Parts: sequence; structure tokens; C-alpha cells
Amino acid sequence: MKLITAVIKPFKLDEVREALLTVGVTGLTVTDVKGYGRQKGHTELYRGSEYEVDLLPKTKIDIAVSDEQCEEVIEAVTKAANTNNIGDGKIFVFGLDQLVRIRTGDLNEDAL
Amino acid sequence: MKLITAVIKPFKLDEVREALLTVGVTGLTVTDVKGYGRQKGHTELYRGSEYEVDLLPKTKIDIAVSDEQCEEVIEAVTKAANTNNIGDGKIFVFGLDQLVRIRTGDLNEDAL
Amino acid sequence: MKLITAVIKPFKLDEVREALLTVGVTGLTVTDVKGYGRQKGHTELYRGSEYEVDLLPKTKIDIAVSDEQCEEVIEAVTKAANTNNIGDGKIFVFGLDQLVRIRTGDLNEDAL
Amino acid sequence: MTELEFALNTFYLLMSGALVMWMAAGFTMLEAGLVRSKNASEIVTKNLGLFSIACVMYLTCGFFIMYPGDSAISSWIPGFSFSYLSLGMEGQDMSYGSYSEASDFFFQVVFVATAMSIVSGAVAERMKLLPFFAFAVILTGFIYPVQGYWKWGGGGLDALGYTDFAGSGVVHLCGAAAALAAVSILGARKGKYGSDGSAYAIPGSNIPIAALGALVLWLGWFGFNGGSQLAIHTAADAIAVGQVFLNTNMAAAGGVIGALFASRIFSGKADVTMAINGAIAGLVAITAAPDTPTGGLATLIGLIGGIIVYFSVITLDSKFKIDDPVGAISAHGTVGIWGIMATPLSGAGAFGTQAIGAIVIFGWVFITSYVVLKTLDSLVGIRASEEDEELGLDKAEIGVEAYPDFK
Amino acid sequence: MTELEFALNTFYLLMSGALVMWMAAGFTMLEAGLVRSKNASEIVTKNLGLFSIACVMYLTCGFFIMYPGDSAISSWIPGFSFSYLSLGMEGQDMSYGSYSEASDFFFQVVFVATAMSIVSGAVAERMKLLPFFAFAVILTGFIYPVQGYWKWGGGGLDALGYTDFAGSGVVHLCGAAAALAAVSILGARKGKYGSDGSAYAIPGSNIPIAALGALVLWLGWFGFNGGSQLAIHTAADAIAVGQVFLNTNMAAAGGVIGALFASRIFSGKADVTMAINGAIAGLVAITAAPDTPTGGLATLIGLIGGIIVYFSVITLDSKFKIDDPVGAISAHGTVGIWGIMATPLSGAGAFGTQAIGAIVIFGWVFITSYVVLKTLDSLVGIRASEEDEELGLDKAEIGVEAYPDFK
Amino acid sequence: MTELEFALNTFYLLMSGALVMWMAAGFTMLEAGLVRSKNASEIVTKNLGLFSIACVMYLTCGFFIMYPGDSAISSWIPGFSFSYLSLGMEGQDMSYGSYSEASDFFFQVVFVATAMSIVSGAVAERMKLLPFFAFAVILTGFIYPVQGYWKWGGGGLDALGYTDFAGSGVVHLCGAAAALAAVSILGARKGKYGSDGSAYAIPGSNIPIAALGALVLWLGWFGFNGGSQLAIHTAADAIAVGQVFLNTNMAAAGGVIGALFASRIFSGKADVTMAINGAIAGLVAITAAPDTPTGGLATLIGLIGGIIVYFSVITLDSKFKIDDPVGAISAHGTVGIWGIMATPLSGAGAFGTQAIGAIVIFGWVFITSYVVLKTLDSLVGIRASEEDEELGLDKAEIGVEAYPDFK
Ligand SMILES: Nc1ncnc2c1ncn2[C@@H]1O[C@H](COP(=O)(O)OP(=O)(O)O)[C@@H](O)[C@H]1O
Ligand SMILES: Nc1ncnc2c1ncn2[C@@H]1O[C@H](COP(=O)(O)OP(=O)(O)O)[C@@H](O)[C@H]1O
Ligand SMILES: Nc1ncnc2c1ncn2[C@@H]1O[C@H](COP(=O)(O)OP(=O)(O)O)[C@@H](O)[C@H]1O
Repeated sequence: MKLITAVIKPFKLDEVREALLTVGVTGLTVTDVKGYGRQKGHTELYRGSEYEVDLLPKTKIDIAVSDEQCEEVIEAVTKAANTNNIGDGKIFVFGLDQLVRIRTGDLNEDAL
Repeated sequence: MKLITAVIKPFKLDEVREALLTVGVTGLTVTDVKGYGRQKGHTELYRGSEYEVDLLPKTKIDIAVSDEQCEEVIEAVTKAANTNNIGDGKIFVFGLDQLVRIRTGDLNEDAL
Repeated sequence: MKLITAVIKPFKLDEVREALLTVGVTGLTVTDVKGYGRQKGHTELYRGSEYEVDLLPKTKIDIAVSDEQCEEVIEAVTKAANTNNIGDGKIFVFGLDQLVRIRTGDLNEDAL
Repeated sequence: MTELEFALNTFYLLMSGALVMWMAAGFTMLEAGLVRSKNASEIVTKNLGLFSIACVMYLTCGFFIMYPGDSAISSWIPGFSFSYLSLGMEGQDMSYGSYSEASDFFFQVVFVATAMSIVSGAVAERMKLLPFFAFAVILTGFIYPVQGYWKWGGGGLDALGYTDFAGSGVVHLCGAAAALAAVSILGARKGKYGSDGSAYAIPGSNIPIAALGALVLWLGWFGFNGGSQLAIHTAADAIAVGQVFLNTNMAAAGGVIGALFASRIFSGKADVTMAINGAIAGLVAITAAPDTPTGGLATLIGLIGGIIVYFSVITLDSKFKIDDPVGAISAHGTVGIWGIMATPLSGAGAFGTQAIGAIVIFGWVFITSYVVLKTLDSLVGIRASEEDEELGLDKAEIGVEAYPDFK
Repeated sequence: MTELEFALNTFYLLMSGALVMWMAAGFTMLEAGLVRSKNASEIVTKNLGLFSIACVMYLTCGFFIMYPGDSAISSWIPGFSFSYLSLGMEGQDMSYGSYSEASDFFFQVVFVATAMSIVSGAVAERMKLLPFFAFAVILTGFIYPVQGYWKWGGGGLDALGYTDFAGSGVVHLCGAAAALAAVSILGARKGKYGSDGSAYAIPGSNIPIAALGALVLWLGWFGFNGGSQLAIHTAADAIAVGQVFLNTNMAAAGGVIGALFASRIFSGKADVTMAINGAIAGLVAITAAPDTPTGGLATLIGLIGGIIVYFSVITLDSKFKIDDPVGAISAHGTVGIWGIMATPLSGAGAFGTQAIGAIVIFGWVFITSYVVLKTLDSLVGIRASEEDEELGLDKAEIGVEAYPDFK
Repeated sequence: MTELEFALNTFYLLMSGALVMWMAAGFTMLEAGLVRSKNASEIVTKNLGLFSIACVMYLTCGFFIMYPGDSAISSWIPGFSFSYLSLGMEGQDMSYGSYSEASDFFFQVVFVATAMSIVSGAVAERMKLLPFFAFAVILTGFIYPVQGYWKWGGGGLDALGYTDFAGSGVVHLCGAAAALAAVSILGARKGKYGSDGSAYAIPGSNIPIAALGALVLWLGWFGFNGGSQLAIHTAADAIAVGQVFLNTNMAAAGGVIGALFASRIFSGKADVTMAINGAIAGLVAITAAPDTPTGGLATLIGLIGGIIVYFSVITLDSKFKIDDPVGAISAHGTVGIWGIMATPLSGAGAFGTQAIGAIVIFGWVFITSYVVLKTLDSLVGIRASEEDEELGLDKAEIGVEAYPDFK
């Protein structure tokens, strides 16, 4: 199993979620994060002093998937989150050693 | 070493933490997240328009453990976080390549 | 590739970021978290009732790096985040199976 | 009239005016609470700016246009002069009337600001700052004073017998008509309507301060209605002002109850934003004739206002796709009309004349506002860019976030 | 009495009433700030609703019950009539007294709302909305007016010589007694007490608006106490009103200092919520006799009130396990009793009679409230379900979150 | 003077005083909104505490020092007495003047609290609570009353012909001078200036309540300036008060416009915190002579005040490294001087004497404050520890976080 972590632009969350549903993902976990990368932050102004806000709001989505689903999910996210602009984000894939559903104790693929 | 990540119902946090203490866990990291899964969100109403809030508040707990502790910790979380209702959450287990304590530079198990 | 996750004291964020720039890190993702560990929380008082706040505010930084960069980055973080006090935090290192840049579809090291 | 009577009236008018000025804070809090946090600084700025612009424009020419006295050209065309800019103590004495001239100006100027405040709520989260201010210049300097002249300046509507004690029409319907014109041109906020036309909720960010805003308005309305008796020195006047306070309060209470119950019954939950709109609706409804009803009737007029605002908000939002983030068009417009038409219930005004009044005011304000805003739109564009709207107008136009620590 | 005197008094009463109405905003902000964010919309709704219900019930029958005049049945049993529903300008003239009848009603109605506002804070975060409103109907329509009659309507307590200038007892102890009855039935919020009986803190979500609430109350109290002189047209009255303002302000200042220092000394930190309760405590303490003390004594009475509220909050919370999220029972009840008993310090009222007054008011309100609430509880249940409490009453009952953007 | 005239004046002074008391809420909200959330509870506590301390100190000795009457030792040295502690109704009659003694005290006491409120904003986020309160004792009990005596008590500045209707100098410059002394000793907040001297922005946490604060001040200022006419019973007085209201409002409006446009033109964005400071600046600017200008001139004086505050805030912040989180020194100090020097524009006061007044007030308050604060600093330290500053003063000193749910 894999854990796919996508860091995307916040306003793309709904589209990505819909795209995931269509490829059969039934669960995910969302975290508000801030990102720093090529996309430069903007300059805010406060009482005459300019200041750089170089951490930009991003949304992180964690999706546990079976090994077979992995490619499809990555593709779905890549497509749905793409705006063709710098800062669209990244997808990280990790090996997932084990998955447990707390309610039932179901293990691994059964817990998805 | 493993990193155990549990996504649970927010109000279970205290119980889970206590359960972890009893099995010898000395540290953890908590993140506020939102989850989507089998548990359906509720419908809110705002000025006549209904809207689905299908991302539910969840709490994520990250616990780094030695390989030996792993099973016991998973069990402790599973028990403490269980309400027997849909949405109780999931536990994800990852391989942890390395662990460093910033203050001392201690490595791996010593850093726990 | 590796994903380095550092949990540090919030006010160290700027210093750590600068240190990372100097070792060539070009991107990172930041999350507000709360931590529990050896560092004990403080006691707050509210209307006569004392209460323990034992979850302390921490900042989590995720940095995807190539295997070669890994050591250097860990060292940079360790140095910059260190105050020599309990609660300085920890660094977790995970194997990263795959990395995708959403905008271009670039893979792995190219996506950094 | 004795000096002391003159003094008491002046003091009463000044206190009333101060209460109406306070309504500026009410609108500011109401609107800041009902928009998303990314637009809260911007709407605050709009409210501070529009109030200031209203004051300056009304001093510059608005007050004279509205009250031209003998300088009026006809009963539909007022005069024009910059004379109020030089209003100072020298020129004033008791011959002006039963209160001082400056106190009169002060009491009137806060009304025009109220009308403009109504607009800012309806156009929230998408109208650009500078065109908004430009429109404020025109509305407060010209559009409002002209129709104000028709009624309170002794012009054509007054001659017809149109009744409007404190301005359900002259102030509230006026503001709502301008708001409707603006919203028609602007269109809905991004994300408000799905591609299939379904309405999405965009919850306000800070309900407690929105409620504070409503309570500020409630308090300020005692000045708004209570001061509109314009004298308190005789027993009859004092009794009238007392009744106005009583009725204003009862109508607001009725409005809250009407809106809360409508919401509880028809939507299943006691929507607090409806209660807020209900209070305002009750107040707007009674404003055309707060002196003539009994306390019981005033409660009823407010209660119906509260029910109307509930259905009006939902209908405009879901049926007509008029995106009004704070419900201003419903609370001040739909209910303003109800207030105007309800005056005959207590024997004030006649049904037909009231209808004419409502139509004339709405027509004048809507059309002129539409023309002005369309012109502004073609010149500079009145709607924020998609990008700015997404980013939030706070970052785009103000450079200061409303709640930077909470994210 | 001349028309001008009548007019001045009426105006003064209306301004005072407007200030007291403003206290509704004070309670709303105070309570919204001291509950968790998940219950803030709900408490706002309760406050808007209870104020409105109080107005309607008091007009319907409460005012007549409280001031039945010759229709009173005995010195402990007032009359009943719907006559105030038809109060309009027609029926009013100077023969009513030294101010207009409507202004009198307006000034009185805001007091009953104050009493009910006290309850909403104490039952916060767990009492269901509709039973709360049902109780508001009974308290403001019947329970409050009856004991109000005993004192201010010229009934039994007044005949006994019980002194209560602006209502430390009639308003504040009354509200606190009802609150205590409600809390006794409701029990503590989930999570407030551990299984070993230890008290857990449940911090309020928005301290700045809670402080705003306290400052609104402070301002409104000038109307509450200042207006209770009921006349200002003679030099003696004017002097009395001036002294009342001075003393009211000094007592509030004393209350803040008392509570802050108690908190700093006994808990180590200058707890701002104690300062807030201290201000209210100072105001409640002086309310039974704000006219007779010197400024120095008023400060002292307030200061002691501030110290009392500090210990009362902690004692009720930790010892008696009375869970009162905003400290209403302490600030209005415990300190209300202190205020009643302190009047002899400045020569107003006698110790014994004051004690009787406190006991009678507390007893009447506590018992009737308890019976009404128990009945409501057995009929529909007054406590929110565990699930709703956990979810927050905003989602469960209002459908609108207070701060949806900040999570 | 008839009893009724006396009564009207007393009532007018009390209403004015109540409005000025309300400014305490204005400062509290303004400052709570402009600091970071981790210091918001603390600044609220400071504001509640300082207001209370001001009241107690002014009653204890401040009022007598400021208005010693025949007990004055010289035109620069006032008298001293505890007599006001025993001010009660007994001692008062119409011989005191054209209003009651207690109403006079009440009106005056809220002014001294205003002066101290200015300080709390400038020292925000780093000054310890107890030394702050200790300084409040000295400023409100002694430093302020002495210079108040020089002008309003009939002392040396008054004899020189220095003009200051409602206190651009006596109140606002006074507060700003004390604030400057405090900031000089405290230094900047941690993280405000980089090692290379560049200024970093530290955004305020809650803009809507900061704007509410400004609007509260705007409203309260009608009492501040309007009440300073000190009588309203004659036609001439009433006309003057009316003009004061008009001018106060216009100046505030001008200030908003001036600051907003300066900000838009010179910084590219319409910074809402500048609009807020602009409103205050307009109000401060007109306060030295709100009665004599025409409405147009008042607008201009305010507008210039708004432009001044924009440049003053930036200059103090970036050039002089004076870290003033809320801009108090600019809005009340720099603009206070502008207000004092602008009175000759409307024929009130002479340029030279005004300059002397400004210098004397600034010198006296700055020097005495500096000495007192330095002494406090060496005794107990007035600056919070680095650790407490980082943690936030809410946790360190108050034990209660302002917004515990949003993190
Ligand atoms: N090396 C990295 N490690 C962790 N997160 C990263 C890394 N690089 C980028 N990110 C995340 O991805 C987001 C987008 O990256 P950025 O370089 O701005 O644009 P792009 O995705 O188009 O390359 C960043 O805001 C950050 O959250
Ligand atoms: N595939 C998944 N990947 C990541 N997180 C998931 C996944 N499925 C569920 N979750 C998380 O677990 C929570 C509970 O899942 P849900 O399906 O509602 O109930 P249950 O845990 O009883 O199966 C979700 O709210 C979400 O945060
Ligand atoms: N076993 C663990 N798993 C996950 N996070 C941990 C663990 N131990 C500590 N942490 C995180 O590291 C932070 C610092 O740890 P702590 O024990 O307080 O100090 P130190 O880093 O000096 O050992 C904690 O607040 C927590 O966020």
C-alpha cells in the first residue's frame, strides 16, 4: 500500500476531491499547510512597512491507496490540481507498511 | 523504527493520549485535520441555502516508536479511540529511516 | 529520495528556513502542530481553575530531498533549530518512493 | 419659542444624530461579520470611507439640494449651492427654526450615510474600492438628496401626500434600490451559484460581531426614528417621541420573532442571521410611520417585516440569483416597501399615494444608480478581477488582512 | 409641571432607556465571548430572542402586572390586563405624571430584558433553545413583574420599607435566582468536572468582545441607575442624577480594582475575566442605592463587590459545582445580595428589611422558576442531547457556525 | 439661572460624560485589534484597569489638583486635598454653577482616563502590567491634573491666552507625551527591527474590532467636544454645541479621507489601519477649537490631520525607530500639535501662545513621565522578560488567552 500526499492550491480542493471519487478513492484526510517554493509570495503592506509573505497557503491531502490504485490516483490528482502555473504543488508517494481501521480492526486493503 | 499516524475523532484525543502513556510512549505530535470517508458529513443551513459539510474535523496523532513497541501502540490506540461508530478513524504505519533529537543530536531509538 | 520532517519550536522557523536555503533547499511545506514530550507544558488559570496546557505549539517542516542532500539538510536543521533546551524538537526521515511536480509532471529529482 | 425650548430641541436633535451616526458602526460590524474573513478589512474600509464621503458631499451640496427652500426650481427640481461649506456659528440664530441649523445638518447628514451603507453590504466581496467610493460621491451628493427633496424638502412627493416619517422609502428603499442596481451589474460572487444554477452558501465569518452590528442599529434607530419628530419641547411632541421609541423597539422585537420563527418552521433551525435580518426588517418596517400605531400594531408590523425578510432573502438568493451577502436588498428594500405600504394601517397616508411614493423613489434611484454604475463600469470596471476576488479583497486592495493570526 | 419640564423628563427617560436597551448588546457580547466558539451563534440567538420576547410579553401583560395601580388585588397579588397592547398616542397626556406613558413603558421594558439576559449566560452551552424561550415568556411576562410589583409597583415589599433604587434585587438578584434554578436542573457542562470532582477550566473563546460587553454594560448602567431617579427637571433631581452617575462609575471602577487585585494576589495572575466580572459586580453592588453614598463610599462598595465576585465565582465553581460559564450567578446574585445589604451604609434602608427583601425576591423567583423549568424539562427536556452538546449548539440548533473561517 | 436650565445643563453634561466614558471601549477595541492575538487579553486588562485607576485617583486628588479654586498656591502650582472622596448629594446645590458638581466631576474624570488610554496603546505587547498600573496612578493623579490646572483650572497657560477648547493639548498631546517617554525607555518590540535597522511589520490581529474602536471613539468624541461647551441652556450655547458636533464629525470624515488617499497614493493600497488612524487624527485635530471653524474649514483641518498621521506613523516607525503598535503618538501627539497650531485658522488663539502651550504641556508631561518611568524601571523593571514577550503577555501575565479556540 501507498500513502499519496498531495500539496495543492487551496481552491483546487473540491475539484481534486471529485476527481478522486471518480477513480474510486473513498477516503482522504486534509490539512491546511503553508508552502514555500518557486512560487514567490506577495508583498503585504502594513502601516507603511512592506513585508514579504513568502509562505503561501496550500492544502495537503493524504490518501491511502492500494498499490494498484496508485498510478491512477496520482494521475487524477495531477490533472485536477493543474492550473499550469508555478505553485500548483507536488505529490509525494510513501510506502505504507500497515493500515488499520480503528472501528473494526480491519487490516490493510480491508481497511481502505 | 516506525511512525504510527492515527486519525481519530477529536474528542478522543485525551483518552488516546492517556492510553499511550500507559504503554510507554513519551512523545507525540498532534495536528488538526479534516477527514472525508464513509462517515457522512452533516448539512448546515445558511440563510436558506443548505450546504453539505462533508469534511469532518479529525485529529491526527504522529507517534514515532521502536519496532518492538509498534504492535502495542497500535493496539492501545485502536482500543482508546474506538466508539464503534463509523468515522472512528484509521491508523497508518510507516517505516522511519532515521530519527534525530535536535537538542542533543541523539539518533534513532536514543532520540525517542 | 527522502522526506525529512522536522518538528521545531515555532519561533525558530525563520532561522531554519534561512539555513535550508543556504544548503540548497528550494521548497518546503510548513504545518502548525502541537507537541507533547519531555518538555512540560505550562499551567494556565481561568476563573480560578488551573489547567495544564500540556500540548505545546510546535511547527512541522516537511522537506523532500535527494538522498545526497539528506545528511546536509539534517545537519542544517539540527544546528538552526537548536536552543539547547528541552523541547527543541525532532527530525524524522522517511523514504520517499516517488515525487511528482503537478504543473509539469516532472518526476522525482527533477520535481524538486 | 423660548431659548430653553430651542436649546432642548437642539440637544435632542444632536443626541438623535449621534445615535444615527452610531449606525455607521452597526453597518460596519454587520457587514464585516457576514462576509468571509478575506474580505473583512475591505468592507470595513468601505464603510469608513463611505461615511466620510457622505459627510463631505452632503456638506458640499447635498444638504442644499435636499432643502433648497426658496431656491428650489420646481417641485421636482431642487436648487444647487456650495453655501453649506461656510456654515459657521456666525450665521446662526434662533430664526432658523426650533433648533440650530448645524444640529439640523448634523441630524440629516447621518441619514444619507445610512442609505449608502446599505449599498456596501450588498456589493460586498466583489466590488472594487475606488469605483465604490466614486459611486458614493454621486449617491450621497446627488441621487439621495434629490429624492430627499421630493419628500422632506417639500417637493413633489410631499405635495402628493406621500407619508414617510423617518424614511422607510427616502432612506431604506433608496439604499436598497441603489444596491439592486449595483448587484445587477456586478453579478454574483464567484462560487455562489453552481453551473446548474443551485445556490451555494457562503457563510459569514464572524457572527457575534454581525449580531453586535444589528444591536447597534437597533440602538441607533431610536435616534433615527425618535429624532425625526424634530421637536420635543411640547408635551405633544414629547409624547410622540416616547411613542416612537416604544414602537421602534416593539417592531424590532417583532421582527426578530417573526424571522426566527419563520426560520425555525420552514428551515428547521433558528438561523441567527435571519434573526439579525429580522431585527433590521422590523426597524425598517416601522420607520415610515413609527408614531401612529399602537404598541401592539407596531409589534405586528415588525413581525410581518421579519417574516417577509425571511422569504425575501431566500427568494432573491435562490430564485432570482441576486447575490446579496448581507440581505440588504431584502431587509431595506422589500421590507422598506412593506413599511411604506403599511402606514395606512395606523391611519397615516393612503394606499395609492404610498405606492406612488415607493415607485417614484425606487425608479429614480434604481435608474440613476444603474446609469452611473454602468458608466463607471465601462470606464474603469467596477468588479474586482477574478484573481483578486479569489485572493480576497483584503490582500488585493487594502494590503491588510482582517485576522492574520488565525489561519 | 410645565410642558417643558414634562418634555425634559420624557427625553431623559428615553435616553436612559436607550442606554439600558444597549445593555442587551453588552450581555450578548459578554456571553458570546465567554463561551466556546462552537456555542457562540447560539447564545447570540438566545440573546436576540429573549430581548424580543421580553418586550412582547411585557407589553402584553407584564407592565400591567407590575404597575396595576388601582387594579391591584392585594399588596402581594397584582392585577392582569392586556391594555398596554393598545397603548398609542391618543391615550396619552400630561396627567400621566412627570413623563409620558410610552417613555415610562420603554424605560421599564428594558429592565425586564436585563433580568432575563442574566439567565442566558448561566445556562450557556447546554440549554436548548426553545425551552429557553418558553421560560423567557414566563419569567418576563409573570415571574419578574410580580416581584417588580411588590417593590416598584407599590406592593408588599415597598410597604415594608425595602429599599432598591434601581434593582440590585428586583432585577439582578431576580435574574440570578432564575439562573440558579436553571443551572440546578441542567447540571454542569460535559467535561466541566472530572470523575474525581475536580473542576476543569473551559476557556471563553473571545476575550476582547467579552470585555466590550462589560464596557457596554458599564455605559448602559448610567441609564439603568441614572434613569431610575425618574425625574431630572428640578435642581434636586438633577443633582441626584449627577451623583448617581458619579457613584455608578466609581463603583464599577472599584469593582475592577477589587477583582483584579484579588485575582493577582490569590491566583498569581491578573485574570481579565475576573476584571470583567469585577466591573459588573461593582455596578450591581451600587444599584440598590446609587444616590445616597459619597463617591468614596461608592468606590468602596464596588471594590468589595469586586472582591466578593472573585471568591464567589471560584467557590460556586469548585466547591458547589455550580457551572456558570459567565459568572452570572456570582456577579448578579451574590453581589446583588451584597448591594441590597449595603444600602444601610449610606443611610438608605434598614438591615432587617433589606434582608427580608432579598429573601422574598430570591425565594419567589427561585421557586417559581424551578417549578416552571422542571415542568418544561419533563415535557420536552431542557438540556441539549450529549451529541448536540459535543457538536456545539451552533451546528445543532442554529445551523450557522460563529466563526466558520477559523478552524 | 432657573432650576430647569440647571437641570438641562446637568443632563447635557452627564450625557456628554457618558459618551466620553464610552471612549474607553473605543480605545480597548482599537488596541486589542491592533496587537497580536497573544497580547490581546493583556491590553484589555490594561484598559479596564487604567480606566478604573484614573477614576479613583481623580476622585482622590486629581480633580482637586486640577480645579483648586482659591486653594491654588500659584498660577503654576495647584492645591491638594482629599475632599472629593466625600462628595455626596448633601454638599451640592445650584450655587456650584450652571450644572451640578457631581456631573462636573463625572465629565472631567472621563477625560483623564482618555489621556491614559493613549499610553496603553503605544506601550502594547511589551510593558509589564503592574508598572503600567503604577504609572497610571501617577499620571492620572498628578501629572495630568497639574497641566490641566494650568489651562482649564485657570492657571498659567490660561492666563497666557493659550486656547484649547476640549484638549488637543491638555488631553491628547499629554497622553502622547507620556507615551513617547514610555516608548523611549521600553524600546521596540522584539522582532520589530532587523539587525540592519529595517522595520518589520507586525500586523494587528483583529481589524474589524479595531475599526469598531475607531467608530466608538468617533461617537464618544461628540461628548468630548460637544460637552466642552459646558452649557447648552441658551440659544447661543445650543448653537455652539451644534456647530461643535458638525465640525467634529466633518473633521473625522476629513481625516479618514486624508489618510486613505495618502495611503492609496503613496503606498498603493488603501490601508485600513491608516483610515482608522485618520479618523482619530481628524478628531484630535479639531479638538483644540471645534467651535470656531466653518464646516468646510473643519473638514480641511481634519483632512490635513489625516495626511499628517499617515506620514507621522511611517516616519516614527521607519526613521526614528519609535515602535508604537497602534500609532498613538502620531495620532494624538503629532496631530495634537497640528490641532493646537491650527486654532488661529479660525481666529481662535494666537500662533505664538499656542506654540508655548504645546511646548509647556509636552515638556512637563514628557519629563515627569520619563522620570517616573525610569524610576519604576530601576525599581522593578517595566519591560516584560524576553521569554514572556515571546510567549505573549496573555499567558505570562493574565493567564487567559484572548482567542484560545483559534490556533
Ligand atoms: N522540496 C520540497 N519539500 C516539501 N514541499 C515542497 C518542496 N518543494 C515544494 N514544496 C511544496 O510545493 C508547493 C509548490 O511548489 P513551488 O516550487 O512553488 O511550485 P511548483 O509545484 O510549480 O514547482 C510549495 O508551496 C511547497 O508547499
Ligand atoms: N483512504 C484514506 N486515506 C486517508 N485518510 C482516510 C482514508 N479513508 C479514511 N480516512 C480518514 O479516516 C477518517 C475516518 O474514515 P471513515 O471512512 O469516515 O470511517 P471509518 O474509519 O470508520 O472507516 C476519515 O475522516 C479520514 O480522515
Ligand atoms: N515519539 C514521538 N513521536 C512523535 N513526535 C514526538 C515524539 N517525541 C517528541 N515528539 C515531538 O517533539 C517535540 C519535542 O520533544 P520533547 O520531548 O519535548 O523535547 P526534545 O526534542 O528536547 O526531546 C514534542 O513536542 C513533539 O512534538
